[in-house]
Amino acid sequence: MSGSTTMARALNTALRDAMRADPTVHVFGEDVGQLGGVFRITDGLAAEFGEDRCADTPLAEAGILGTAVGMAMYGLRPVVEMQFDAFAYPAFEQLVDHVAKMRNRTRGNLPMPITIRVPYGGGIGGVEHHSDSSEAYYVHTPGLHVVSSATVADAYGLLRQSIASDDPVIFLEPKRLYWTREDWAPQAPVEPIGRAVVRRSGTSVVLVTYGQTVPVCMEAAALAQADGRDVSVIDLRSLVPFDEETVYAAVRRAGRAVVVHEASGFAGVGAEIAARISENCFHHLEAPVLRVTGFDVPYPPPMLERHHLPGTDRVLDAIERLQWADDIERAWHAVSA
Amino acid sequence: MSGSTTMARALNTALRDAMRADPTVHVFGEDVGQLGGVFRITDGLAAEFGEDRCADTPLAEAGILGTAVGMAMYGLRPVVEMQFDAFAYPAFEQLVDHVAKMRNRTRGNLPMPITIRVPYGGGIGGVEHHSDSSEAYYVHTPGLHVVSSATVADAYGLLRQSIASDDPVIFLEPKRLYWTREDWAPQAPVEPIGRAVVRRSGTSVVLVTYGQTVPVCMEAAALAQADGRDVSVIDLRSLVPFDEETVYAAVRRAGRAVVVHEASGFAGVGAEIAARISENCFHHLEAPVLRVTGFDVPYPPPMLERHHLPGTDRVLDAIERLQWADDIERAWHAVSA
Amino acid sequence: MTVVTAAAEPRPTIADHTTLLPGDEPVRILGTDQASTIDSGLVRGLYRQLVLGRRFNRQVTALTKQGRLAVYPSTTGQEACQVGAAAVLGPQDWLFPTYRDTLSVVLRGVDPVETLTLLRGDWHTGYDSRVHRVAPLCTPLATHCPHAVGLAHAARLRGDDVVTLALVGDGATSEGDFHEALNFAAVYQSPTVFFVQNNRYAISVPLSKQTAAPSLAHKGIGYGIPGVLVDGNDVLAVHTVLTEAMERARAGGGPTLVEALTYRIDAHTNADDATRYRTDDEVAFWQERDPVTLLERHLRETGMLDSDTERRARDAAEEMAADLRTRLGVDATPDPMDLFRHVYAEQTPQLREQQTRLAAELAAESELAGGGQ
Amino acid sequence: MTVVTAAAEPRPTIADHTTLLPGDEPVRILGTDQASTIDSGLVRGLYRQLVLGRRFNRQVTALTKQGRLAVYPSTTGQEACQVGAAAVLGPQDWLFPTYRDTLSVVLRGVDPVETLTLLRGDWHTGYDSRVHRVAPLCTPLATHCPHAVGLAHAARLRGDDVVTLALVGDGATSEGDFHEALNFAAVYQSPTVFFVQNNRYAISVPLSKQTAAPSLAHKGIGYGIPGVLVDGNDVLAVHTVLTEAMERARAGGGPTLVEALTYRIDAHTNADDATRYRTDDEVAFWQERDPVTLLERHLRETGMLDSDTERRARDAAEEMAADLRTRLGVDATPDPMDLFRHVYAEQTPQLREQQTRLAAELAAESELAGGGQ
Ligand SMILES: Cc1ncc(C[n+]2csc(CCOP(=O)(O)OP(=O)(O)O)c2C)c(N)n1
Ligand SMILES: Cc1ncc(C[n+]2csc(CCOP(=O)(O)OP(=O)(O)O)c2C)c(N)n1
Ligand SMILES: [Mg+2]
Ligand SMILES: [Mg+2]
Repeated sequence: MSGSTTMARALNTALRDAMRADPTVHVFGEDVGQLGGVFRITDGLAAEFGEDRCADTPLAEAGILGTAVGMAMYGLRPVVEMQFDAFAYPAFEQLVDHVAKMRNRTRGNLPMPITIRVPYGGGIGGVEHHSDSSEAYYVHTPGLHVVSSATVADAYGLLRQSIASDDPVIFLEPKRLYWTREDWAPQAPVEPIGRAVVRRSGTSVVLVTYGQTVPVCMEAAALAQADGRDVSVIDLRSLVPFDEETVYAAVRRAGRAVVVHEASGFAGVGAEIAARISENCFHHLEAPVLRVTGFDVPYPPPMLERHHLPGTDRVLDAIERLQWADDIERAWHAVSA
Repeated sequence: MSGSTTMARALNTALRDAMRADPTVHVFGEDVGQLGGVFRITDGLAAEFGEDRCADTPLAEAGILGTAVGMAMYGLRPVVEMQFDAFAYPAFEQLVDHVAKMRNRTRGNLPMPITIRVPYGGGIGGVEHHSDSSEAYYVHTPGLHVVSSATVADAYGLLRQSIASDDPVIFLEPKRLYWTREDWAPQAPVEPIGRAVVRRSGTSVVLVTYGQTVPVCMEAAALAQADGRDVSVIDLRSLVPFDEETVYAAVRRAGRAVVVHEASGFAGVGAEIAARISENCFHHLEAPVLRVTGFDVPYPPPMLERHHLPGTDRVLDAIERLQWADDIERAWHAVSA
Repeated sequence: MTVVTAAAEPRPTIADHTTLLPGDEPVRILGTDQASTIDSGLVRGLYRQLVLGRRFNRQVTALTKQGRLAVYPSTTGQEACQVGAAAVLGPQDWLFPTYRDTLSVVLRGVDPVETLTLLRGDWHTGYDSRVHRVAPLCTPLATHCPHAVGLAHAARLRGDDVVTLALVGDGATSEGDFHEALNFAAVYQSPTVFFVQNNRYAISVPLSKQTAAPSLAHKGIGYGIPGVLVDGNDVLAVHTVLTEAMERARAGGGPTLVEALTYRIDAHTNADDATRYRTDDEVAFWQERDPVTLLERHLRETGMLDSDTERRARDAAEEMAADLRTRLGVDATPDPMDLFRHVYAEQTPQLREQQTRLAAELAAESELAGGGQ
Repeated sequence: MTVVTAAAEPRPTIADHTTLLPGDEPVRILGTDQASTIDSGLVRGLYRQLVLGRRFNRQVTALTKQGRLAVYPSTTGQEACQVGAAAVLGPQDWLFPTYRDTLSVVLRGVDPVETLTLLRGDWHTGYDSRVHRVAPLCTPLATHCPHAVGLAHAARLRGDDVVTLALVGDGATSEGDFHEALNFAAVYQSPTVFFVQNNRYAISVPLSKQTAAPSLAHKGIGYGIPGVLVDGNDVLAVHTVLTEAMERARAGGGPTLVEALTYRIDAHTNADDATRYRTDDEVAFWQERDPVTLLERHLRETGMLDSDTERRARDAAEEMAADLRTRLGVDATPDPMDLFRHVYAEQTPQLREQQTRLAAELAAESELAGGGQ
């Protein structure tokens, strides 16, 4: 692997820099202290900042998030780790009833500048409950921001922005990409949360994705190029807020779009994206917006996960199903029938 | 109000009949015994079947659902009440990690024939946390069935079917319709879960909805008729499984569709429905599929709820925005520009 | 045996751990010799607050019946707990109330109308929590308990002298969040007092179906927290026990769990029919132990209740009641645009669009209304 | 005073509630006079199981290092708890294990390879829970505790003689579900034994950061449940204490909370680096209190360990280990179509479509593969 820095290291650096810059930033969760977290994202923080600033907690996720709410009420800026995606569920009531609503119901008097780090997604050979993609639950809950990084640079920038945000942010860490390397040097983030980025620009079809599946789409795009398809890849980076402009502009130009994510498709984030594109780019679409997602089944542990996860083949297949040239006639027949 | 029976009474009768028919049916939850539930849906059950069959529990929703899982493992058929929508959140981990997955992960050895009754939605003047529409969280979770009734007859039939189902069912009770009356006599349900019903048939636009907003759509349809729009109303009844055939057939015929629900729109159930219709009826659509939903804000308690809830005016407005006759030209201009 | 680190040592037996257990009988002061040792100024003050509190409950209940509130969970019968809780707080301390604890919030000094904001059916929590150091009324049961721990812990980390007092019902002690909060408080040694008002019912569910413990205060030892049982209708006992707990917390002695035995005389809320689950006899029994009457009797017996004190207490209560009638008689007029103003610090494009849509609707509506005039 | 209903009476003081508290010292039998009173057949049986258990842990750990398992949370050092738990179950009783408790499942009589299904990385839970009366291994901490209560309660409602035994770690006692389960068990008086294996760490987090309680067994009294503290490396003590708890439950005496003091000698799992959070000295201290060695010493001292017993124990262990090597050496070959088979009793149209799509993909893949030959 080339490149100087892993995403894991960039996240660690972001936490360290945020803690250095702002004494109200407190990191806590299960095993984040002495151990540095099971993925070592908090490595060295307890040593540098002491146990008051980077603390192991008792093993109780609602308790972790609930105490974070209280700390935020007192003006601190908590950054909590949920050890794995599925282990954030015990904190769901605290999240929906308090974290998401507190600013609104107090008319801004009690903002909740809490960052909730959730390593999410599969493909790391994890057993049951270690590979969920839970973003749909979060994006549907008003009051939360939801972001995910796909590059080393974004991991740093988005995490810094999330911690700096005066609102709660669910920061989805694509655990399969933790060991992705890039040449990178830490630099203060410039773009605010909420901007998608066009990772690759093409004219005939747009792949819309985020987090874990960005590299999958990039690879698929490169392969499709060989077949003469000129493919855009949009990395949303932020699901809430959602950067409609960037997405619509690209889709209106290309006329075709595929939405890709790992989570189950039914009422997933992809549904929102596809519905929005369909509504707002209606007269520009040459074909239906397709979705390539995980199946509507419980996440299957490692032996079967490769069949569940959207890979390049499925993305390429979706691109091919976008009613190109020769298909078109058939389609118009159907309408006039 | 005319009619002989309220939906609340039909639900009560369904529970009673199910308990009479099957000694493995056990009802439990907060205040369901002596009090008969805060909405009186379990009224009289403790008296008739004894406290072993209809039991008050300690006040802990995860405990309620967790013990239900154990009881189901032993072959019982638990029917639990979550007192209000938002008070089901503490049970989220039990729901997602166990109730939804147990059949699958045990290859059918430990089915979970649990019915989870959730009074949902607003419009009853409830204070904070008493008016959530939480269906999106459930429909996105593979392994759960999710249903909602909009009529007295369906309340009975769907609840009987839910209890009889060998899989977990989230039964969303539209609390605003509890006191809706209909002429009705209990009768064994005939249709299985998973069938939508066309409540009103029309040729120019299809309103797709469920639960609380069915009457809203019926009223809007009647009003639209006056403007010469011939409107279908589809009551989905079941969100999972989703009756695609009925919906697509109607939309393909009409060429226009509006999806209506109370929950916040972003990544709500309506997103899935709109995305699916857009994909599968692509060449039949004369206009984008529109959604009329609650705003993407925390549910606003009673004083402001009427501004949040989708009412007939918003449905009518959406129908008007479906690019009819005179609009069409403008739209095609946009495309060619 | 080799020398080992502390972590590995077999658990040290904590010789005095039975001091964490509550006594067999709840702490009582009224009717005991100790009653006379309490400062008479304090006692009279508590009396005035009890009288005010009772009047508050009666008046708000009446206004709710008249439709001026969406719902009112009354503390009639529990006033000694409410008064005690408010009285022991220093200005810098924080109160964490539930939906039922409006009276303690009012006695803390928050405007009653602001306090009742949510219960009137308005969309926001009313008073500014940071100004009054009172968290918003909390409805999801026990979920505010970890907040109280987190705030106390944060203050301690910053070196500030802040104690938090979390109010919670008997039923809510069954929730997981109650357990997690007590445990975090104990591990952090956070300056937090958990005050359980055991009014013997969670809506219709009696205590016997809620717990099989000797008392709820017996839960303390399982976290290493002292548990104290107190007669919740004896305001002097409540005040004394809570004061001790607050002082221990302030001095770095960590959290305390206090259980007060009391009774809710009214129904759960105005919407509840309490006759479905309890007998008149039972209510009558507790009415004989009414907290206001109990203190009044003590004052009379000790000659502390001169007519002036009595009149002034009653006048203050009537004044507050009149003010409530006036101000709650006026409809609140929330602005529909508020739906969108505070969801995020910076509005998302999606919300901006939705706000514009609602604004257009309202403009059309008012045009229509204007046209009709 | 008027006559009142039971519900309203001031809480009865439970005179003997201190019997719910654990002793100051954990129950020990090895090294005490009581050791010699225990049936020698039982002792030898436990010895064989300990030897087998240790071998199981070693063998599976080795196979995991060779990549034959996705992950293995070992119970090396905790074998006395695992052996004790399995030994006290009647055929009709149910065991509720965590991810760590594979050994107890195997000792319950479940095929080791089936037991390890999930940990191999297969998608399903392996053994048929109803046949073996062993719940699936549970990973979300403490969430199986209410299941154990529900099953026991259901069996009791049906009049069946079933006791459930829920295994849980020290860390997991902090979760809300643990609390809710204990409370439901106490209120229902369900025949459930909660067996906490306190191995002093939750991954890296030591007990001192998990709780400030005198012991975890002290949590029992807060629910009205007897709490018992036992030396978890003393298999005779574990067996005795659990047997008593199971019998009390069976006789209608309700739940018990047992805490065993033990230690995890291996890292949390093969993926963990335990040197980051504990010292070699600490591990060495506990190795001196190794549960297998402790019993072996007792057997030797009392002349119960003849060479035949020893050899047979070792042979059985080696046989099992050889079988594990053989059978875990073969790759499992799950069918991708299984993704869709058991999600619902009756497949939804949506899943049917997805299954068809995957089938087509696989057909195309295998055609491609076939074409390449
Ligand atoms: C998580 C949650 N579940 C259910 C409810 C509904 N509910 C409101 S009050 C109440 C009873 C609470 O009893 P208790 O804790 O004893 O307090 P009290 O009302 O007696 O003051 C219930 C079940 C809720 N508010 N929150
Ligand atoms: C709800 C939940 N949160 C977090 C985890 C991740 N996790 C797995 S094991 C573990 C430590 C458990 O410690 P303990 O209960 O003492 O059991 P032990 O592993 O020591 O046997 C953690 C935090 C989990 N499995 N479930
Ligand atoms: Mg109560
Ligand atoms: Mg442990």
